[in-house]
Amino acid sequence: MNRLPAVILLLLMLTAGAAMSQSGGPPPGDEVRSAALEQRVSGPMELEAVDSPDDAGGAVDINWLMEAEGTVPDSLGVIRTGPSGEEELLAVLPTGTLLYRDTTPLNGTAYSYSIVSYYGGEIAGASGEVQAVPSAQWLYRGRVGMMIILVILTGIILFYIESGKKGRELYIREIAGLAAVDDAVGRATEMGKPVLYIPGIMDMDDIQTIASMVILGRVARKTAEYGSPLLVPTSRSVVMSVAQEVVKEGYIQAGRPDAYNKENINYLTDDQFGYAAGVDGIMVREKPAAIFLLGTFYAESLILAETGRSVGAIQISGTAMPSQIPFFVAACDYTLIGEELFAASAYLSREPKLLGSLKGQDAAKLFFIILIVVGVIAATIGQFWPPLESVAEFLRDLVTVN
Amino acid sequence: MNWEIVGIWLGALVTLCLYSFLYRDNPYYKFAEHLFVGMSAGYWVIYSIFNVLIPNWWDNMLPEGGGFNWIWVIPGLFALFMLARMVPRIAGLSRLALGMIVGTGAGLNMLTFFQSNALAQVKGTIFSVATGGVWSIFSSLVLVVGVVSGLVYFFFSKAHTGFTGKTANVGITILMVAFGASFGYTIMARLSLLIGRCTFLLEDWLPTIPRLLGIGG
Amino acid sequence: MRLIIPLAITFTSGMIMILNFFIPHQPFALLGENLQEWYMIVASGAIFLGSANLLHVHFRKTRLKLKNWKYSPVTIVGFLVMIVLGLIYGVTENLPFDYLFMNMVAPMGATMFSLLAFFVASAAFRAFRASNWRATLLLTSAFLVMLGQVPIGAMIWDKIPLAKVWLMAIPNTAGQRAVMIGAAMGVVATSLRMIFGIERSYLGGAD
Amino acid sequence: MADIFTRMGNLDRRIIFILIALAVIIPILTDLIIPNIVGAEPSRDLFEFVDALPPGSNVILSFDYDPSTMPELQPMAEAVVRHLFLKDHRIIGMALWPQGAALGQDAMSSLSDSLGKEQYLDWVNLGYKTGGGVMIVRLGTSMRAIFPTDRDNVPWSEIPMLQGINSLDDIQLVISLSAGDPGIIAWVMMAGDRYDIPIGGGCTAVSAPQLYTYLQTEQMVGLLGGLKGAADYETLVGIENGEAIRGMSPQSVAHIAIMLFIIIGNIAYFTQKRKGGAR
Repeated sequence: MNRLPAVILLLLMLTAGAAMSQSGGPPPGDEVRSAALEQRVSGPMELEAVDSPDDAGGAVDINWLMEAEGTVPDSLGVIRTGPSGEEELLAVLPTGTLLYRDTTPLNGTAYSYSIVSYYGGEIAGASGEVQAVPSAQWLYRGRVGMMIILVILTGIILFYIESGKKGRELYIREIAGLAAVDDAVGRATEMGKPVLYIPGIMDMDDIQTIASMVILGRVARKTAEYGSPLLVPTSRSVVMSVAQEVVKEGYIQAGRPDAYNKENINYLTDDQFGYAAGVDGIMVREKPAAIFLLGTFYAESLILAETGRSVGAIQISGTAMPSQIPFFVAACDYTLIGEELFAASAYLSREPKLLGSLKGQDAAKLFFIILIVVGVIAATIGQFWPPLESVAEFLRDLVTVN
Repeated sequence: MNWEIVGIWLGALVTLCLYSFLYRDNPYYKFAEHLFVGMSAGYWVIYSIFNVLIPNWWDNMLPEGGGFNWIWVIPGLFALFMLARMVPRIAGLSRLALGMIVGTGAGLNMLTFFQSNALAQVKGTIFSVATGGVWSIFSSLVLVVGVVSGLVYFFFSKAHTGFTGKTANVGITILMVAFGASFGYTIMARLSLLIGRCTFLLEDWLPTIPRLLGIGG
Repeated sequence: MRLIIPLAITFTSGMIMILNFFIPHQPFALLGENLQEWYMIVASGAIFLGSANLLHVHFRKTRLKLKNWKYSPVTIVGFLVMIVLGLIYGVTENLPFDYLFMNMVAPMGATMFSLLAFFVASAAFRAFRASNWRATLLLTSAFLVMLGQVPIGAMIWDKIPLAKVWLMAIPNTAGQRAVMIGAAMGVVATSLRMIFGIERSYLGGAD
Repeated sequence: MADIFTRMGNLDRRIIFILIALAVIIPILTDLIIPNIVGAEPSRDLFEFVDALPPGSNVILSFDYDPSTMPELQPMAEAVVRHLFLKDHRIIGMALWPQGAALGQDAMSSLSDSLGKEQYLDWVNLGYKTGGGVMIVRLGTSMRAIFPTDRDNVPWSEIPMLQGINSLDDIQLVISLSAGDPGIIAWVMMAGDRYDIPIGGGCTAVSAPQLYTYLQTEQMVGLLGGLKGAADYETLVGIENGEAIRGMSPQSVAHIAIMLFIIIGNIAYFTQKRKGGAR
């Protein structure tokens, strides 16, 4: 019988050792240990488990809080009980974790979850059990508002495109930068110098590049008519191959397929500043009389525009990158600001369906203007008369995307 | 051979060659420019192979554990279609790949622009203008009027005359103030790039010259 | 007629991306994920097209002894050196490929980038002249912000930094928002024209 | 006389380039220090708010950045920590960015030694926690539940300065040094708007314009924007040749040079126009 104290001592040492190997930090000192023995270990509480929202199923989100009083446990365990009643330890988490996502359950099956806290290698506390059934959803909740607005605006734009096709007379306002395209190409011809066209530095998946390619087609037709060479250095392989097609087509339409020179449309490098260095070189050596900078531009915008300026070219630029527009405005003769870049194809071609699309865009902007004005009025008056605040809140929710 | 110092010298020489462009085009710039275009083009090819084609395509098609995921033949095939442009007889195949790139890009772009450029900005503009003092109310009004009139400036299908014209004029005014402010603000970031290069030349490269000449240890 | 298949592919992939954004359910989740990765692969694979063009242009220049042909071998050698070293050593840090990138390509990029410090100055000098009222506004707001960025502004009047903050917070935000919302409408309309095949000139002429 | 201006109006841009290069190189070579002057700006607002807090206030300092933005944000961190220590406030450091915790540790421990402050009495580093905004909301109910231990795994209950602190309600100010998301915006929306805790911060020059709107709506008490903001705080705290102040010198000289060019350009423009009008 007198061996009992020794056994207890041995057990204590073992558990302490296990605790030391489990906790990531420095081992707790003796005073901590004895304090812990007296004090209760804080456990997990307020456990919640819900089906992960907005997914294809197969996931459950679990979150909990820790009791503020008591000693901090060494680690936490997530325990799941499946339909068979079998308990599984899903994960051991460091203390302080308050979230866990189980990504292994089957859709439509009920599981119960609980969190246990470990201290000294033993389970020191456990939360209650909560149940959840994972499932797949058909709609992102936070995106419904966006979907509604997008469907409405798509409808409006497609409607105007259709009505444009039916031959309704459509007006388009003057866009200075585009009115100058003819002059710029003409001037290059008079001076016997080439036209340089820079389609930005992004790939064909970028809508600004696509818009730029459409404009390139128009510019190519003009240069073919006037008979000046058209240089198109690109920063992307796909853009190069599209530019070749588009320019060739422009020359065919102008009845000058013989004048098309594939060698003038080439690839430099995917590198942003390598491309800028190469284009700068082309500018100072070929001395183009007209330069088009249309597409997506980042910091290289001003490197290109200032060099173009220094060789005395007429420059027409355009981009939807808000941060680069100021530099184009300062360094170029004409700048297509933001949406004007996308209006260019309609302006240059006067094709009814494209003009119709522009009218649709205008209607969409009017929609947003009304949304803003109503929202601001509602929010302002809502400060003094609460019912209107809920209108503002509704509008904000409508345009919130999660 | 001290590779670190060689590296500093390589960097410094190409830096000086490129800066010589500020004076005028010259053989040094031509050399550095051609080198830059060639090396960076090579870099991006290797980058594409090691960071996209191998992990995202090859490893998916032939996973480590063995086997063959036939579905990943499709993107490989499309990539080949794109390269078919090099052979005039089958160049038309590249349109299939182009269709995929443009379609995916259009779908993605449309959503992201609509979400973060349109809706998020509209949301930020729906607020009460009657908070704070007189100055705060004035500022809020300028913000709302600025956004709305700026949008009116972008109306294409309506002549900019009468009320529309006046509003559009307010819009372009705000835009000009905005562009000026943004220009003036960005100068600092641009200067710090130059300061960075100058520090490299003055503090990393210059001190290596006496060391190479055997002065000062 | 030959455009029908490419246009069908454009429509399908565009719609998959859109539906995937709104519908978390299968098969859209899987399709959307795969498509994004596929399109990255196709776009990356296309880089060989550009490389072939780059080599072709410079070999041709050298062969025909066109203007400045003497520099073309520099491009060719630079390109091949990076390719060969990359294939032999991979992209691991401190090996030759990475060494050349860190000590040559990266400094050249940083140097080109830093040219902007000079160009903002020359552009400001030339463009910021009070020639009409719009230019005057551009000039004034740029000048005020620049003053507010450095100590000299507060030295002249201690409210000048506040003017900078106001210009950046109010007119700048308003202007940026107008441009962004407008541009987004342009993007949406252009994307729709692409997806529905209304705009197809980018595919070139093939009837 | 007018002829000089005409010629100046068409100044060869290479002269501009040379002057800009000199404006940058000379301050670097001579270690020139241009005295910084702080006007009525958001950086002064933040300084004054901290200055006016009663000594012994609990201030959360959130290090929401990583090494890539250190040139702008680390000088801010050092200046702010120094100020908080000098005013005998208690600093509760934490990070919404994984690498921020170590950067904060550097700033706090080095200054703590030189100013005679003690870890766990005057400052503590709770470390990094995931979750961003969601995590901040939970700090509103219980800080201890989120941070059972500090960065070195010392339990909350054994850190003297934390006794008596339960939730955000016991915090007098939050300062977030933020390089992006999550950062200042999360603190403003979750701690500022929900629990009415005063929020101040520091950010990179690039993201400052977006955050300036929070100053207009008084959702923030002050903001340090970019290198200038860092230099301002150094000046206000009295660090005479701080890193940011030194970094600002070439900036100031070059800005002044560019502004002079603009002025010369306009004088030239108007003299030319007058001459043209007389003809």
